[in-house]
Amino acid sequence: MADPMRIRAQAAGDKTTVRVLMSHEMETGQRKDSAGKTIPAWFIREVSATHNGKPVLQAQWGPSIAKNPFLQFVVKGAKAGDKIAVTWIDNKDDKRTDEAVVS
Amino acid sequence: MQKTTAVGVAALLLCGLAQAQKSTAEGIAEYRKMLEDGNPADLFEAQGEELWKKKRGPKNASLERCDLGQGPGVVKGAFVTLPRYFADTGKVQDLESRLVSCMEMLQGLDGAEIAKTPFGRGEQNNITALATYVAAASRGLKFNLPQGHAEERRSYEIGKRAFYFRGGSHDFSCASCHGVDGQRVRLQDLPNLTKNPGDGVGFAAWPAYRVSNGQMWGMQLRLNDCFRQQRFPYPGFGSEVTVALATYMGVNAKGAESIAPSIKR
Amino acid sequence: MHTTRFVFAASAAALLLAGCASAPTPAELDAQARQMMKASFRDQGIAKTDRLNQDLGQQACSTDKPPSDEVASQIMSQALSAMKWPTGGQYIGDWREGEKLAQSGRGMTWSDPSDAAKDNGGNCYNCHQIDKKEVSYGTIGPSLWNYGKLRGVNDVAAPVSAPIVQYTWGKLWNSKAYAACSNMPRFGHMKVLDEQQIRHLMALLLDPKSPVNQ
Amino acid sequence: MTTRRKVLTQSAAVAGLLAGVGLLPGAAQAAWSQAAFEAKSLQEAVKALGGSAPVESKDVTITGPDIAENGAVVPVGAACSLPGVKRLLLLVEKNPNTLAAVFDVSDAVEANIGTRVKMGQSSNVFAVAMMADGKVLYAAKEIKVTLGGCGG
Repeated sequence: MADPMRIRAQAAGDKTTVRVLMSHEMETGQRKDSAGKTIPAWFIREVSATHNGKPVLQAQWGPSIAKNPFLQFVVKGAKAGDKIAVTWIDNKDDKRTDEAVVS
Repeated sequence: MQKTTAVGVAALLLCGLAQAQKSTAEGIAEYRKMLEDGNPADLFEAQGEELWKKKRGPKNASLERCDLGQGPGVVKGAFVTLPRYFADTGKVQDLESRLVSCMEMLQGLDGAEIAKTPFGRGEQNNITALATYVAAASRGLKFNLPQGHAEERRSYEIGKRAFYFRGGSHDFSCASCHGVDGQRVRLQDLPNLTKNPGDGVGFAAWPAYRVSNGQMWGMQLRLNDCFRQQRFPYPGFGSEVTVALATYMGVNAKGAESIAPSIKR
Repeated sequence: MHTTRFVFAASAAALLLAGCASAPTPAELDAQARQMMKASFRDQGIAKTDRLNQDLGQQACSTDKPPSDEVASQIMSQALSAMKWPTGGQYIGDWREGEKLAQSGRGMTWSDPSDAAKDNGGNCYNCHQIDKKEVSYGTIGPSLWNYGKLRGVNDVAAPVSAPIVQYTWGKLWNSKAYAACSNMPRFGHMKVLDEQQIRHLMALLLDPKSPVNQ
Repeated sequence: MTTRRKVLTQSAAVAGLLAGVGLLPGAAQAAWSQAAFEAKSLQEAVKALGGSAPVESKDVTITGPDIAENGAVVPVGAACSLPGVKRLLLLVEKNPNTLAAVFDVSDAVEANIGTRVKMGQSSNVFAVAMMADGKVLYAAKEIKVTLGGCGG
């Protein structure tokens, strides 16, 4: 089971900046191990975010997003106490959803 | 006469270089600044906190009674006073070797087995996460290692000797790179570890998330990889040389503010 | 446990030696530190514990103070007499190969596959500026930009160039011939690089066609 | 005691259920655009995503350092000051596959996204905005990747 994300959502005025750290290898499929065998690709392909359950952002990623990915975006109209949820799905169909409360 | 000309040319060259160098240094500083917000070390800190509170091992106990030198269960402030002498083990211990002792004493886990485990595997991953959690609880505090016990003073003295010990195919010691101010390897600044190198520098910056390989490194792995690049043989996990070096650097860093866990190249 | 016992034995010995004083003497600490170095390391890959057996220079340069003048000159003269000058008087190789070696920081660690010179780099940019085009260089050693040009080398084969050519070879082969506690590795003497590789580095520094001398 | 992870685990399980019955917005949408992620250039990638030929524009910004100490993690951002942005893309010209990420921006978020990419070598990095009116705008920035550390 994948490790939890760290989500920080901070409101300033009518905008909320969301910063997400995800725990993931983001293996490109182009590297070789010490025995010369190709390490299979393993990376987050889809990311989505909701604000109080309403979808606000949808992303597709390739393997060139850095290991333990970081994502920052700004939600309009979110206020303290609102809920921001983020979901990722990788190419092995492993998935993870975490939620943070806007502060 | 000829000498003067050569110096003149050198001075001219240096001016040009200083300019080029400044922009590279500025670029790197900008890069590092951009990475500060959103340090993946946070992920390991969260894992460590959970491990600290989780009942594990043959004794099905958490580490919440672990004494890191500030009394059982006290995490805040412990990091900036380690390594120190512990009466229950009769040894000076650094954070990571102390965590192993707690896992042995409280949880009944096999410390020798953990010490033998390669970095990045099994319980070693847990030690790194725990060390990240413990370090984070002292963020912003100043280093102040105790030197009251004879063993603590002895650890400092033999640590200093290890720091200057030259050997291997390249004649390197720790001091080859970390003995004076203001030098770098490639573009990396090398802190002078024979004194307090400043807030959040050197000993006050590890555990750190390594950008280059996406790994979280504690001081044990930091020292291990220093010895690798020194072309030395392999230092045992928690071996006396690693603890003594940590004592030497930690005492020297007195007054430096801890920023651990940090993010590094 | 082994270490605990050792600590106990050491402090007991200290007690015996110093009568009733509690603090060990500097000489005792030296001995304890040596014992610690022995006990703390193990073989891994090509990096064996015999790398901790210090020769005269390594031992004498292992404190925060320089060795006595006498010891320093002994180290330098030993290094000079063990110097191996290039076979057939051939000092200069290909600067392009030299640049590759200068860039490579590989070799002799426990994660390297072998300790053969062919698997090793020179680590030069780690400590020196060399070709100005490489912005990522270290500052532990002096800048080597225009190394040959600044020293007036227009023709490496000319007799007038001989002293600087020989000095540079000597510095690369065994730096301790000129400075007892130099931070620079003894590339030839310690078999980190072979003769041909050192010729390439010589070319990088001295060949008037090398980018270093433009 | 309920740890944070337990809560998170439960929410993940709930999300899994929701996704299973097609109730989770987003998760079941838009399949991954394989052709775009296999593209070798900016033009190819945009084309694979159904966009017109990209035009350089001052209204698009690409943020990032001039020089990256390590190519494994390079912070980059894409933003567009014009209204009507549907998609933001981030691309690294000299990576084996150029496209790094596609963000579908709704009206509820700003057209301003930051993430971190891997770069195999010094390269141009592109931010692309695909607009509601079919225009495709982009900005480019060169990021130098240095070799660091002892290299051993």
